[in-house]
Amino acid sequence: MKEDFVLQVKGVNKSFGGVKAVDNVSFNVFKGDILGIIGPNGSGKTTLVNLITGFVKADSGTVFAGEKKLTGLAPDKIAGLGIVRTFQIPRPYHSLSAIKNLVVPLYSSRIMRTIGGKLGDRDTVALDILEEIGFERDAHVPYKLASAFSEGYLKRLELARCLALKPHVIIMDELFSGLSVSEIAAMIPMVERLQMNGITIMMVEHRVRELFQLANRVMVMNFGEKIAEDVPDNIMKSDIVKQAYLGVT
Amino acid sequence: MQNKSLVSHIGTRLLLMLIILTFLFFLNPKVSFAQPIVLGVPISRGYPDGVDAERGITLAVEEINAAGGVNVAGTKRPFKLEISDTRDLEPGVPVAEALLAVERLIIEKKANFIVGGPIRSEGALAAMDVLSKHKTVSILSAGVLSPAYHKRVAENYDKYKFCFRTTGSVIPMIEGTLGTFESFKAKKGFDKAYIMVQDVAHARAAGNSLKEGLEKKGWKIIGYEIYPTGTTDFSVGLSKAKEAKVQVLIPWFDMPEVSILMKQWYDMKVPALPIGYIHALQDEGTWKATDGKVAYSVVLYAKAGSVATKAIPMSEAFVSGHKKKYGIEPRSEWTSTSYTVVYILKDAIERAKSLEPEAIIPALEKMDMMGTYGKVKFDPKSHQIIENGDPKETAVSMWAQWVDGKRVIVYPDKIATRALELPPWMK
Amino acid sequence: MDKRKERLDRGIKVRTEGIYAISSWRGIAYVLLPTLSFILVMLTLPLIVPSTTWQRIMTIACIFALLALSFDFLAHFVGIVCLGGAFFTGVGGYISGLLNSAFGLPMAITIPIATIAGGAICTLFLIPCLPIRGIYFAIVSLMYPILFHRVIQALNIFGGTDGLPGLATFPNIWVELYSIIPITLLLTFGLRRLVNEDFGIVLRAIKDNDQAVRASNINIAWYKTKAVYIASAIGCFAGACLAHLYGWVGLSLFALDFSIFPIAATVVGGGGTLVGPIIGAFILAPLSEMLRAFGPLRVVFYSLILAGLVIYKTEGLLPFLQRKYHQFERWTEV
Amino acid sequence: MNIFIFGLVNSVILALIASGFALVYGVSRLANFAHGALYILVGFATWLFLNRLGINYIGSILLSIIIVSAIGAAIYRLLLIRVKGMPASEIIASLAIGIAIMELFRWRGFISEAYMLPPFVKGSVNIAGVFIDWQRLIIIGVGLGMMLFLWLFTHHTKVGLSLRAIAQDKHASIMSGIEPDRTAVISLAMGSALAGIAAVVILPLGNITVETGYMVLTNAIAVCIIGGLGSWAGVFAGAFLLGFTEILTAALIGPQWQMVVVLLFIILTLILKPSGLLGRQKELEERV
Repeated sequence: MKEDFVLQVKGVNKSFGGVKAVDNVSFNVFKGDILGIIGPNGSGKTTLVNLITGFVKADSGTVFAGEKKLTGLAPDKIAGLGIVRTFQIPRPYHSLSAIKNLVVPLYSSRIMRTIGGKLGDRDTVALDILEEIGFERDAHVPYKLASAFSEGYLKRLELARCLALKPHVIIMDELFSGLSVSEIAAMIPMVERLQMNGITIMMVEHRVRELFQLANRVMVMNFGEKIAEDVPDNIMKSDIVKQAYLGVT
Repeated sequence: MQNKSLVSHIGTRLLLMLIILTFLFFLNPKVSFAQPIVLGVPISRGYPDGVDAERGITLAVEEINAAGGVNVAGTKRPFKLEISDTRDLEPGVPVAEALLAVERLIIEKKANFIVGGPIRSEGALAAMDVLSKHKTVSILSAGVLSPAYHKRVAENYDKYKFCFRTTGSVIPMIEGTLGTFESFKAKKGFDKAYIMVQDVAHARAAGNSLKEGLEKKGWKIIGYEIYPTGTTDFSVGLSKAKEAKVQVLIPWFDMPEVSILMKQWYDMKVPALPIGYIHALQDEGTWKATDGKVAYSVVLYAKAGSVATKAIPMSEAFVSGHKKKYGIEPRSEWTSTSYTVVYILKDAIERAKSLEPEAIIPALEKMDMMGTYGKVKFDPKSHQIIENGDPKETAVSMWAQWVDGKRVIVYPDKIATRALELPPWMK
Repeated sequence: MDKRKERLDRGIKVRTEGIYAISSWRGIAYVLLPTLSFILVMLTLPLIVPSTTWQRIMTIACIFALLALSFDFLAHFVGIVCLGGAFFTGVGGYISGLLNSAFGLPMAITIPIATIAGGAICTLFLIPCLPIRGIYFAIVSLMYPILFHRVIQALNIFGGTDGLPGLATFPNIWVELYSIIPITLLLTFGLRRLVNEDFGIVLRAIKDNDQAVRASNINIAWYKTKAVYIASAIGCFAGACLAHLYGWVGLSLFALDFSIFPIAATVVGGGGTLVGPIIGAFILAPLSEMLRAFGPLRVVFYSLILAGLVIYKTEGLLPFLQRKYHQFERWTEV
Repeated sequence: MNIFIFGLVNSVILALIASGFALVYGVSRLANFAHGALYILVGFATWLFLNRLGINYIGSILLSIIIVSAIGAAIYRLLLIRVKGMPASEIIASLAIGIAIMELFRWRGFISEAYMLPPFVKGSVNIAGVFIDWQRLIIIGVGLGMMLFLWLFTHHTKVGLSLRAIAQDKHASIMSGIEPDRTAVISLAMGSALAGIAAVVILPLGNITVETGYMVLTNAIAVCIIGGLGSWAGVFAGAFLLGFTEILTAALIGPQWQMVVVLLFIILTLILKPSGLLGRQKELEERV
């Protein structure tokens, strides 16, 4: 196994009012991986994402990105390191058009720094990213207000917002939920293409079938604890996972 | 069928109302007969002080007009009142509002003189610049006890020579008060006092100089409390005063909540006589409103006149006239001062034989006439009324005690109608 | 027969959208007409009002309009409901007044200093409150002016309750009007431009979803601070102008009216439009003057009219006018 | 002892004043800025019934409380319902209605010291060396009684339970057949009645002025903010903290600093704990 992991989570804990949402979870994410995280509702997956990206402060434990300690950093600083996330329920900037939605990440210091502040027209760059993610360039679509989009487009917009930040790690919080089968089918190649471009991906997902198709490794959580981590094939066979998911003993 | 929704119906009506209001405003008929002299009165009509001043001025104007008006160089001209609401006593309203009212009275209503207010010191001080800009003579007759007013006139006479004031200022008021206390000390042997003042500039200044002055004269000041405007509980201070066996309470307030102080004082039977400037307790209705708990308190009136006294003939005419018109005795001193101010103007105009400031200002500076509160004379340098002496020579203030539901004058001795009394629990 | 109202875009609106606006003179006129007529009316208003008092009322309306503008900007483009109008006018007015009375600096210097420094002071005080949301922020910003008022009163500094009278004033009404009105217009259209620039886009994004902005490597606290600075500088400018209007500074610069009026003007004119609050202020301020003749009843009428406008014209005047301009309505049978 | 007793009285007064405002906000998320106006409305109405129509004291109190709760309900049903859900419009509309009511009284000349209600029991008693009038003791009694009543009402009656349900989870309660508009009307009626009860027990301490209305409104908001909007325990905690802070400042530092300390206290509370002492703000978790 390669030792160059981009994310290293060491024994993080978080409880909300006495309930352990995340209980002593440790794992590593390797460069170029697609790590899937599954688990029943309320098993602490989203909290884990929030802990890594700094939206929730951990009670104890640390998260490292390479040599850099992420724990204690503000969300915007973590995003500035190239570790970006999508939100489970996409809430775009609904008073702005799709294209202006992307101007926001393009205005971030990470992008201004890497491109030296001279981005040319941000709208053009935004249009490129939108096209890449499946918005019809020549149609009116990119100019429509974000509030007018369907769920499928919103998820894509959410992904586009991440891509605009030129990330090297994307953490996807239930990207496929709420989408139709055909919409998911259209999204899968996009995720694969991201991986090919060298972006490390962490996917929190309920759609186990699609996830197993994509992921190199899968981690299973239940009641805030990590109960298994392995390649997809082994996970599918594992009893402990069946028990957690289906209640089969 | 073009039926409109209720919403747009009401919207149209609202618009109509606005238009009508606008028209009402712009089309105010300009009637001109016998060229009246316009008195602009910027006051806070929603407050007792403003109402008091309005009553005094209205009464005097009606009396003068009924008698034929003012003799301006041979022609008899009536007074015309233009009263404008300044809301300057309302805490949440900017003073710019009052200044706008003053300016509008001068420009649109063509007021020849401004009398009455603005009542709040802050507003009156700011209005001085407006008055000097428009060269309009003004005589303040309600509120504004800040010494800053006449200080500004004295410092910059040419600019502010248009501003006169009859309400008084804290400094002579304090001198008068010290005299009063000395007299009470001599009569009753009091020497321990407790000062309670409202948190406004004039009251605080009064409190400080009273404290200094009384201590110099051998009084012991046991406590000194400053209460924010609108306080409704005075029990802490009162108990302190009671424990320290104070003989005189010196309240200095102009807010209505002060009646609570009197009620608490009565209920706690604090063995100290309240003597001070308690503006809200001047009103005749106070007795009933406090269930008689205001009894024995001695209240300062910045100017005499609201209670009739034989020593000043005009006060008797004024009190009976007021009673006839409004059914009650005059409430605060501002009714008395505002009543007199119209007569002052009449006198000045008749002597100046003109309405021009150049003629009126010297006439006012040489003023020498009996008002409801003694002789009216202005200091020619500061345009401040001269007070604290013989009522036959200067203006005087008045100390009235509440006895059996009536106000009786207990000091100064020259106009007093009865001797000071003590509550039963102090004997 | 049931009927319903149908709203349709005017043909010319559809034809002049986007690039097509410059394809015909008529199209250009249609697009520019509202803006140009607004500017024209604002500039000629001082000439057509009946007297100098009414000109003065125009200036005061302008000052209130600036406060409303700053409120609308923060509330509808950054998502901060700030009732600090009184705080801004107070700080701006006192800085300008103190500089003028203590050092004798002329107005042309004190007003800019008050704008820049006052904005900074207000922002410094508001920074700790920035994480607070919604109505709570509103209430803190409402508390500051009362606090300053009380502190000045209790310490008896800066002239105490008497205030500082006798400051420099504008040389005449025309200078006053034609410096304040153009600046108001400039700020209005400047802000309208700003909220469509990339910087403004970020602010609007913060309003829509601050968490997503944080996830996009943008420090929202810093952007909010900048926005608050812009708004408070505008407010302080208004306060400084007010101080020199009558040459006087006093505690009533912290009066509650300066905080409440902007919301009223915004609600009446239409929030989120920037021009709407200006129109609202130019309706409400003269209205209050017209009703003065009613004495104490004036406040009653004023509040009732205000309540009526708010309740029955919920969307605000500008959106209503915009709708009427761009669309026509007709009854159709269902 | 002095400080304790008057602090207690002051706190109970604040709690009484704030409870109506808190009830309305808690149930219908409507900041009723006409609260102060309803408060003085009861004061003046009682005075009018008592002195002009010659109805006896208890009768006039009951009558005016009934009238004011009807007015409160009507304000919501006829006017505020149109702007429900738009906080800025709600605040401006209710404030404007409130000001209209208050200034109407000012216009009708209700501005002298003559307007005051007689205390229920005259005289005062000596408790541990402190003279305290009966009225203040009655206030403490009524305040505690009202807390108890409200608790019983909201926990053990059908209407009370539906009010609480709406306050906790609007959507779930709509689905279980509770109508939000009807409960909002009830809450406004009750909130106004609470303001009325507060008015009739507190007003005999002083006189009825129009300014009282403004003061009551600001005090009610201050208490609710400190305690946390929409939390019952918070209202009482806030009232007691604020009440004792006021009295302590007056006694130890000086009355002119009272307001300054109270304001600083409110601002600090909000900066340190934005949702108030006992208010619940949605965890970030739920919003992400």
